[in-house]
Amino acid sequence: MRRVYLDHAATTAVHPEVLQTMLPYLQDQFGNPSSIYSWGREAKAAIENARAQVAVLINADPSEIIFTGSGTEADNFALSGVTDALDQRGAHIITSKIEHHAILHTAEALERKGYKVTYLPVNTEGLVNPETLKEAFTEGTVLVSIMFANNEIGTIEPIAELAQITKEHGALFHTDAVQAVGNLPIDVKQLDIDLLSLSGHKIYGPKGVGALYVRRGTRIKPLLHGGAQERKLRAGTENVPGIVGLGKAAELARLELAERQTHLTELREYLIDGVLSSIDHVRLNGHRSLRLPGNTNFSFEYIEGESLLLSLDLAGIAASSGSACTSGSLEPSHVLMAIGLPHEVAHGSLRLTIGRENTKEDIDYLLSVLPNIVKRLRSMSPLAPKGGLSHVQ
Amino acid sequence: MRRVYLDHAATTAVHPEVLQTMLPYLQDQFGNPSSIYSWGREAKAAIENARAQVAVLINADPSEIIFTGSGTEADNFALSGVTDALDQRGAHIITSKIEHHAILHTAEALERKGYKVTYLPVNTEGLVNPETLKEAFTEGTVLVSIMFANNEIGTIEPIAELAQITKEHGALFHTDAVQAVGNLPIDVKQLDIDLLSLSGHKIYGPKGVGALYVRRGTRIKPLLHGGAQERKLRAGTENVPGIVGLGKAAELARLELAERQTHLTELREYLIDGVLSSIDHVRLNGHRSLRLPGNTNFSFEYIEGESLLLSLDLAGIAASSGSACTSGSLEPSHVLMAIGLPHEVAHGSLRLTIGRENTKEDIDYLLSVLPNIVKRLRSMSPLAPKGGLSHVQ
Amino acid sequence: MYSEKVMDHFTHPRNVGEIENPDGVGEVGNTVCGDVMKIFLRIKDDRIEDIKFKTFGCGAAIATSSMVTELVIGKTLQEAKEISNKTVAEALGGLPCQKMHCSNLAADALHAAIDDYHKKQKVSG
Amino acid sequence: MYSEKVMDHFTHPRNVGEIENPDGVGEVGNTVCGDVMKIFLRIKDDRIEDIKFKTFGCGAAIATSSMVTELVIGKTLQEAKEISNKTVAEALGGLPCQKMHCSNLAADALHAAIDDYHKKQKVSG
Ligand SMILES: Cc1ncc(COP(=O)(O)O)c(C=O)c1O
Ligand SMILES: Cc1ncc(COP(=O)(O)O)c(C=O)c1O
Repeated sequence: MRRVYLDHAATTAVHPEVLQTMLPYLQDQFGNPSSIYSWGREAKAAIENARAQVAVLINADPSEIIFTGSGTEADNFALSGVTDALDQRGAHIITSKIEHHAILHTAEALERKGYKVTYLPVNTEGLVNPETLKEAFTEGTVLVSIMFANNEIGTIEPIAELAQITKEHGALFHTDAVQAVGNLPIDVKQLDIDLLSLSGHKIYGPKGVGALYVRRGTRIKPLLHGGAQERKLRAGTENVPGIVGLGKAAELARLELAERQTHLTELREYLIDGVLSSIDHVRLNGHRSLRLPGNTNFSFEYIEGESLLLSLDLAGIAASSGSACTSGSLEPSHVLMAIGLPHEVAHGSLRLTIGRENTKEDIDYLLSVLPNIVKRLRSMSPLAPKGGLSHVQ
Repeated sequence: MRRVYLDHAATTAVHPEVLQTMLPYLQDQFGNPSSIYSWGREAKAAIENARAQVAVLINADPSEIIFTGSGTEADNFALSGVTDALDQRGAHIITSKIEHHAILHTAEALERKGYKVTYLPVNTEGLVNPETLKEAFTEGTVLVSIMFANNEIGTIEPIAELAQITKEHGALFHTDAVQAVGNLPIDVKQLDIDLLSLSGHKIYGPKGVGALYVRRGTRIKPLLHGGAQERKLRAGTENVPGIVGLGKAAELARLELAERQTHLTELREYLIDGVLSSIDHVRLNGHRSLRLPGNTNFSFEYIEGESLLLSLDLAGIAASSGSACTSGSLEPSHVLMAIGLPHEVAHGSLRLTIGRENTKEDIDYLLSVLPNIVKRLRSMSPLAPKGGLSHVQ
Repeated sequence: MYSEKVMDHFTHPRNVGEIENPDGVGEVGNTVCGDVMKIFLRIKDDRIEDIKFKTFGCGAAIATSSMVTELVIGKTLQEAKEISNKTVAEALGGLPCQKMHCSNLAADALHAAIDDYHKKQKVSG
Repeated sequence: MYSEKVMDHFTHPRNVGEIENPDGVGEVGNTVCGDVMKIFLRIKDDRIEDIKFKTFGCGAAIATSSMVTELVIGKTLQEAKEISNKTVAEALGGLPCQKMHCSNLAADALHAAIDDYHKKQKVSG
């Protein structure tokens, strides 16, 4: 059976060149970068090389990159680290309703510690309105954290404007760019961003490694305490192979960015057109154009997302859904709720995210199986209008 | 030039079989374990297999193992997670003066948040006296954290007794077993331990992965907030290749434990005898027998550790020191201070830690170069007694 | 994640559909939680002569719906009442922990349909 | 970590040793911080005719000691006084940031030795 992977927003395969770059550090060059002897120096040099590779991708200075164990850790580090450094209990932070849980749950943990948090709403396309940000500032606002692009519906936020407003109000601006890095050009200097999170496994790098960009001079305290690694900002023996892999992935992302954008956008449009023209009662979630190049997200009325995923899996296709059943909670995706979908429509959502290895044939294969799956599930559904639906074929 | 690696307490080379086990997860089997389709299920199964492998090494139940991004994270998680769950600000924890910085600096961070911390002293051999633990308990003591074996001087603490006393006082017992796991038999049930930290790269597994054992029913809150991974106790897309590698390393450690212990202990004794009989004015730090199988730690009077390391490096030998110059701070090792060494003796310490790949020839090579290095550095030292020292050759 | 038996019932669900003028109908669940099950009964001499379902929900929801219809078809109403959520889950060879709430739904829908039948009987009888 | 020049001075330090009955001796540092440097001077006609050092310390400490002796041997005391910590570090082609404190020590030891010489001159003169 044909296997088609269309869940690149969940994770990506390590690029073969990335793996090649990592291998020596999983073999002979295993030294601890903190050591002064030859094995250690090799490892140290490799880390600094990777740091430069990550820095240049977002136009930062290498000294502004701190490696972490994941995108989640970078997000936690940004929020706790900044509030901890400013050390004003009762301080206020602003974020949005559609952030990844790595931000939302950290914000909730801060609330339990006495911080105040404003969760900005978004419009039906998932966009934060800069005007609502302006109104949210209070005396004690220290940090604004708005994601660069959403992981479910792909909407790209107006980061330059949001960062600018934040600056005018004297607060720090953090962006969770885990989905955006490698998919969109990002220049932290031009955008005037203070902190930015990224993750290796979303950009054809390895799992278990991420980074936080921290603009020079920004006050931040470590999340992980211990040894003096990463300029005392992130303790723990460095994951050298992981870091080297992230560096290489960043370099490839930089070199191939334009090409990847074109390729993904083309396939995305082909997929969207194909679905909308062959299936009825379906809506495209997110913004039509301010959208990650590889992201598509649909809601199929009258059917539930997990059964859709299972059926696609049986056809060899990997996808994802905002359905409650797949999240381990009983609530459907907070993102789909925030853009105003009714519950049953949110439950029937399907995210198909395209990656660099995908081809037009992959999309054709998807389009050849999806309509029948939707039809079958609708025929079982008590919610579908009696007499069935008209399927445009 | 011959290269001899004698710094296995700093990090170890990934075991070739471990790398082989990891490779598929760095290639085709790259799925996100939270996904329900085939790629995800493969990854999920691999993680659960690794969890069982780690569990059996310490006689825990798989459900009691939580994977982390490092030993440091496991230590931070244990201390913050338990105090956070009990949520009694002003509560009291007990640890020792010779813990790794991952514990000490986390304890200090807790102090800044209002917790009280007692740092138990150790004797000249690095042992915590169970009597001092008994006396340290107060009304509000919630947690005791004492390392299983020390990373610098190798001393093995009386964990069974310390855990027993802790239990009698109704507190939880955590042990940082990063150095002990894989080198000593450990049975968390028999020892009555509530929490235990371990790290992949110290046991021939990969860097960037560790685990915390949390006894069933122990209240703990996450350190990293976000997705629902690891039963909501550790958010972030799982580092599948790293976790799989840690699992395999744990399995190998279990299978080869007796063999490794014998091999390391033999070489250790050979090394200690060789150094003590060929060099004067040297002392062995730590306990003569309650000692990690692969650990040796010497103080050479009148010379400084970093220059010793540099000289050994020039001879192709990787070692480590408690000297201030190598730690990035101006203070020599807190462990060597805690066992009562004068500053200049602490500065002259050398740690040589043996691993599974080392041979008698490696030790012979070390013994052939070390005496001359010590002699040369002493001849430059203003602290050495005039007229030089008698070198037993 | 799912056993072979669950997957079999998901891919080849038994008794999908509706019954015209059913003797009893039960509907449980709601769209907020993402699971809706509807069960239709045809009863003759206190026996379940025919049963059909329609389900909006995850793989487990569909499989448990299918299984419950298989378990009770041809059974007396008394026997059908004894079918519990646990019975359904066991008949499927177990369900993942986080899916146990789905199996609750299937038996509930069946019981709701039987209750509906009894209610109708009373009205007409 | 260290430049080739530093490593050269570490492995082949110039002017190690002591001078019998020196005209000036300077000792700086302490064992608590892990660096002790001792510099011995032989002065003739206000010139440094000979200079030796002994150092307890890290690689940078040994290299800077060696370098400072090379820099000033044969120089007038006036010239030697102008040697600063920065001069020594630069002569070595730079030092890692966290090692800059070591290079401070070497010039300090030299200046202490020159001061000691002047003091002795005054007493005897
Ligand atoms: C005793 C001890 N605890 C904790 C750690 C930290 O482990 P890691 O470097 O994997 O974070 C180490 C090693 O550095 C250690 O030796
Ligand atoms: C927007 C966003 N932020 C954060 C994360 C967390 O990254 P990681 O899984 O590497 O911890 C993800 C991915 O899961 C994401 O999509």
